[in-house]
Amino acid sequence: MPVITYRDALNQAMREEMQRDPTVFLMGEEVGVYQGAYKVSRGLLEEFGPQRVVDTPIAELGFAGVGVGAAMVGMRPVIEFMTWNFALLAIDQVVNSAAKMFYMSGGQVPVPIVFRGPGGAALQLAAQHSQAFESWYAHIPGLKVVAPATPYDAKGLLKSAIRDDNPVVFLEGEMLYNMKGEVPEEEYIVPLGAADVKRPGQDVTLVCHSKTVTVALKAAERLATEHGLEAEVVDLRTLRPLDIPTLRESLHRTNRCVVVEEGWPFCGIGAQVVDDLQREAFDDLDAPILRVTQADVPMPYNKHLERAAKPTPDQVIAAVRRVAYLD
Amino acid sequence: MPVITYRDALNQAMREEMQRDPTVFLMGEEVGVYQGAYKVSRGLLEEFGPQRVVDTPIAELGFAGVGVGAAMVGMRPVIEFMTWNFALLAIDQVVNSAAKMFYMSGGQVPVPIVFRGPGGAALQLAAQHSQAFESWYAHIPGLKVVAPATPYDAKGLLKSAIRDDNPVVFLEGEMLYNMKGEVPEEEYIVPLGAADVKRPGQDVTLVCHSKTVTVALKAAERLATEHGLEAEVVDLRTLRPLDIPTLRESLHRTNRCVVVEEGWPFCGIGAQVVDDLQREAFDDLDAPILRVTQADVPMPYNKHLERAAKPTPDQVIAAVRRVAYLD
Amino acid sequence: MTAAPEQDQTLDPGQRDEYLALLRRMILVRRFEERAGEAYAQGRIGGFCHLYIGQEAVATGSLAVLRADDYVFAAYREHAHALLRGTSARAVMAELFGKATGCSRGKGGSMHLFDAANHFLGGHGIVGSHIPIAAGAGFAIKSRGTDQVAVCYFGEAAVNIGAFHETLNMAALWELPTVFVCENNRYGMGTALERAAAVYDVSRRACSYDMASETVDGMNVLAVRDVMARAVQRGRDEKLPTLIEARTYRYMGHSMADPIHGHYRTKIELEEQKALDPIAHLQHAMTAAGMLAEADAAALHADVEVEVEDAVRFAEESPDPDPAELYADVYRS
Amino acid sequence: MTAAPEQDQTLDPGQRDEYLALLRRMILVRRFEERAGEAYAQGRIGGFCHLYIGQEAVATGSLAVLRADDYVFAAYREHAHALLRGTSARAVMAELFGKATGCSRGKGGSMHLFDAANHFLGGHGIVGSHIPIAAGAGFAIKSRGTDQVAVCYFGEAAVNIGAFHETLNMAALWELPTVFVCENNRYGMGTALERAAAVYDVSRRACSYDMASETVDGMNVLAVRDVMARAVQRGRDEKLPTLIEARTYRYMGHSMADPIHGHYRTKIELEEQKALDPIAHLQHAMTAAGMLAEADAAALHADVEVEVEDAVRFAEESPDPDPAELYADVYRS
Ligand SMILES: Cc1ncc(C[n+]2csc(CCOP(=O)(O)OP(=O)(O)O)c2C)c(N)n1
Ligand SMILES: Cc1ncc(C[n+]2csc(CCOP(=O)(O)OP(=O)(O)O)c2C)c(N)n1
Ligand SMILES: [Mg+2]
Ligand SMILES: [Mg+2]
Repeated sequence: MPVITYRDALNQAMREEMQRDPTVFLMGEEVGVYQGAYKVSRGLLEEFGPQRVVDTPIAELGFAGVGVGAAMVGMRPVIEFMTWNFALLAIDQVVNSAAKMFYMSGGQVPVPIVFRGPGGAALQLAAQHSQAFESWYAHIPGLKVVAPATPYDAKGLLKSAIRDDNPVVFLEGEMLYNMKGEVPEEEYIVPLGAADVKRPGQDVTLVCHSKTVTVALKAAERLATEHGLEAEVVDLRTLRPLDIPTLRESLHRTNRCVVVEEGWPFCGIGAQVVDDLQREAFDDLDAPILRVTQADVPMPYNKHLERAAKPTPDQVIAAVRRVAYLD
Repeated sequence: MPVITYRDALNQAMREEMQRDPTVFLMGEEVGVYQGAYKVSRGLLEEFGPQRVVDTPIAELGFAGVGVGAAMVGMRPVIEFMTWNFALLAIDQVVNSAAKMFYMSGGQVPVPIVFRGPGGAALQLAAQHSQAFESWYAHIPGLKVVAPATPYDAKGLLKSAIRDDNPVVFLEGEMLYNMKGEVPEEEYIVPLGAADVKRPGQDVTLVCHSKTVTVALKAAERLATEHGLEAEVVDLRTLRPLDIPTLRESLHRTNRCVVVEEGWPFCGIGAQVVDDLQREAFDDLDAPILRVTQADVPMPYNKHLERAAKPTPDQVIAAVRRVAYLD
Repeated sequence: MTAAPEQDQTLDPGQRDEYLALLRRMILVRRFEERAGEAYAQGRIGGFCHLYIGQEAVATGSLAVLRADDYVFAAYREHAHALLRGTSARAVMAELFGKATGCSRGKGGSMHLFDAANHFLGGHGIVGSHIPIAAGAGFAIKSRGTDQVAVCYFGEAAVNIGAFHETLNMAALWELPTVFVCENNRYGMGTALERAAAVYDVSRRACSYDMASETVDGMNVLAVRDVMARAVQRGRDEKLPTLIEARTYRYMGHSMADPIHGHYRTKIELEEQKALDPIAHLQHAMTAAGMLAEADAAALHADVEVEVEDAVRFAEESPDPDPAELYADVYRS
Repeated sequence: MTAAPEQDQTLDPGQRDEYLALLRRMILVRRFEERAGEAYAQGRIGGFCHLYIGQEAVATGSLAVLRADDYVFAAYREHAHALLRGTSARAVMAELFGKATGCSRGKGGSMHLFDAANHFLGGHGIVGSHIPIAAGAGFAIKSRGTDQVAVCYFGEAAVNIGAFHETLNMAALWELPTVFVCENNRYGMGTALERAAAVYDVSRRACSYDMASETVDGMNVLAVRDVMARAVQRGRDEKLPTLIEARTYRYMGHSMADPIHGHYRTKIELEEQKALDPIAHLQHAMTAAGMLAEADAAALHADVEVEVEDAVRFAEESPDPDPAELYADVYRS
């Protein structure tokens, strides 16, 4: 099976969907002539031309709204935010327009649109450029929220997102763009709403998504070799709708859980996972569910401070040892 | 003690702080000539003049930014959003500028600003005008988040917010503006960060804030008279920082908890309360913590559907009976 | 700063039927809004309800020149636009009543009227938010290469918000067949335009985008129609956008919850503007030109009365949405 | 569409010291940036790093006319503005290195330089976000009744975003003593202004706000200084805002991570613009006018070299912030 990067997997997904469906187009800053700020759209302008690969002015609110309007009349826009930090300027269109239109029109006007781009911290980009907004979007009924961790999932989920009739917030990891993985040549999709067990185990459930899947997998390796604990790593993949059955099933076997996420702790994705699991699996829990998150601070620039702010395998291991009552 | 409305309590807080400190000013849509869309600023233009009670164009992003800039050079702006729904347009300034400036300037540039206005659903205002964004703002380090439930708290907390050196998101309840309550004539403040037990009880802890305090209190009355259960009603008042000690202390006595909030369930305030309490008070919990929230849908216009979407005393009672294993 | 009252156009006898149609439509809108106001006062309509009384010439004149396949977007003061686009008075009134038979099935209400079959796409409550959305329809039209246009109605207060600026730049840059119709009724809630904008002339804002623009007497339905015809042609033929500023006036408060005059405008100003009533204006002109007999006028009003009363009855008698509707339409599956 | 190269101003012998100071400052900025670029390539500076090489005349000429009590706001390409405002090369370089001795104590980095004592208030990374913020400082100045001005620097790509529009309207409406300096270097990352804006002339955008505006050759430090002097005077005396468009060019890629030329601009264009180098321009003019001996010029460069090398050494040798700093400064107590 070919091994390609997460970036190229996303590129393939867009290319294939644009070939398949003439109503799909890509719009955003630098997606065309510049080949994408992170080169995710490389070659698409050349293949599909400027009416389908559209460079915009710096006007996040405006071009997100243009996407919503195009979707309302039957197109399938893919709106790229250069990063999700800038999407704060457009969030009114995502929340007040895209997420609500189908409902408030009484089911008349679907908005099949994908908002995508990199989220979370990269390296030393400091406070305004290092934010993970997963829990914000997942809070909103009417949106679907996806955050893939591997090239395979990135491609399959983006294809599903583009075909979905609802607005989908598609959060990519800037630090994942160079990650390599196997991606089949044949067409495939990964359905929205299904978590994936990335590593089986029976001692503790590690819940994670996007960049923290790697963190959890690294922790799981060391837990196995250094601590004699087999962690099951569940990659949520889709944050809304959340795949509770898969989590419950895992917890039923492990009775212990740690949630790892890149965002801030307060009202983060992990808080919701905890809420769901303590309610749905109260009697399965042998210990409180612990969480590993970004430090509850704006991201600092200095690289040592930044490293200390991000979730690490060490922190995951420490949390696992606590829920296993080893410390 | 005088009995006044929540609206007038807020008005008094602003008037007193503007009298006390010449750097305080109020800015927003219709705050001056029109006396406030909800009349919270009634009379202030006449008393303080147009340089301190400033009517703005419809430009939420712009005037929020003007407030941030004025705060950076030593003023204490109070920025009124006509409703928090419209603040989505300004959220970049709240999150990327106000919340981060002190940190990213290495502690040089504080931003003493209050963003205030009504949030949550009123009556039949439908999807775009009926949203409670508490958990979004509370997610952000650098912000403080306040949501008072009574005239007394509204006045005391707003005065604290205006004197605070940090950006404060102050969420008022549109449906609370006409609520009456005792407010002393003497100067007082209510500190940020302290929850308040609005009703003592030993059988179950009801956690709530803003409009749902009334819901919880009504439920508590009926629980006492109809079900023989004494509920303790804890009003969070400040959502960030959250007063965990008060909650723990209550749960330690009641061993059961229901969280009631106006917002959507996914990653709501209640999810964070659950996360904190199951971690900090795991052994005190005799049952899972349940939550009562708005239905997980955009708010419909029809009044019966709307009523069904909002948290009610009936739902709280049902949840309490479940955590008490009565049903 | 008042709407420049234009010279009465001399009426063309050959267009009598069209005049009559325009007159009837304006009367329908007026009467519909009056009855909506009554129903609101009786508590049968809830939430915010923004009436269009006084501004009828703008939507009536401009929508008259559109085709069925064009797309129309409006803000929250949009009962008229829905009606004039072809949604029945029944379906609009039922929506205001929150009924299952409403054009948004009772879920949208006054601010969120939708009628996809008529290409009437809202009903938007966040000021300015539908301006880029309309340009998005223009973008889709251009992509498909058809000769439709997208039309966006908004108030003058929306001109100061970022979305207006971002959109007009893109629409001009990309040459999108979109007509931006600013209904300048002089106030955004209680704020006069001159207290919110450094430049009073909305149409002058087109200078920042090299966009065609025109100012028109929004109390004169024929003038509006003619300006709109040019803008639509520019969209269809040249694929270019236009900014139209229609100077008009609202006779009611901002919404049913707001005072008609008071702190922000005087009763005298209101009365002056009422003298320019767009309906009376056309009716008198037609009468003067011998195109409308007294009896015809009376019949017109009576006819509209029947239509509106029927709509109210229909709305009253219609059922509320099924309770299960609460959870329907959040996602399309 | 190139920066209109203006006639060389005839130099005034009485201003030699001032010319010399301007020249030295531009050389300092240039050399500082070159060294920052090297340090970035060596991995000693991280994150995004946007160099100012080519644009020196704009910040140098305009900041020269400010007073210490004026307020200055810039975007993320702001090393020069901090330096010219009086922050030491040491404190700026140490910030780029993320050190505790940096002007933002290592927490801001290249994009978030702050020096409150110098009234240099960032260092903002969201395009356009500091435009209303600067107007807020203007608002505060007006409230207090002092004769300061607030100055905001931003790129030409920021002109298309909503915040620019909302702010310019308010600044003009409220008459805020604010100078908006658009550094038109023709590209926002890889997008040429003419591919992003319906109107190329940034200064023409002032038409929508009835604001004073001027276009100036941003490669000519004296021209910039003179235009800025007028704008500042307008702010101080008349309490009115100004929009200045300085036509300039960046010689490097958008950030250190981006190519210098390629898909979006040609090498030829770059070379043409390098012929207009603002530093060479002034230096040659002074030499030609007999105001600068060869030896003086060499001494100037050597002097700057010492200052910049000292800054690099200082930055290298400075300590990282204490680990406890991670949790400091989230809230002020
Ligand atoms: C972004 C936003 N800010 C504020 C409001 C509240 N609001 C609703 S209508 C309105 C006035 C709009 O005036 P205008 O655009 O002139 O339209 P008109 O009501 O006169 O038709 C305001 C401030 C809103 N809905 N959206
Ligand atoms: C709102 C927002 N959108 C996108 C970006 C990403 N971005 C950073 S700089 C830049 C180009 C800005 O160009 P210009 O304003 O001309 O300034 P210059 O870099 O040329 O100095 C872009 C798109 C951002 N930082 N903020
Ligand atoms: Mg208006
Ligand atoms: Mg530029």
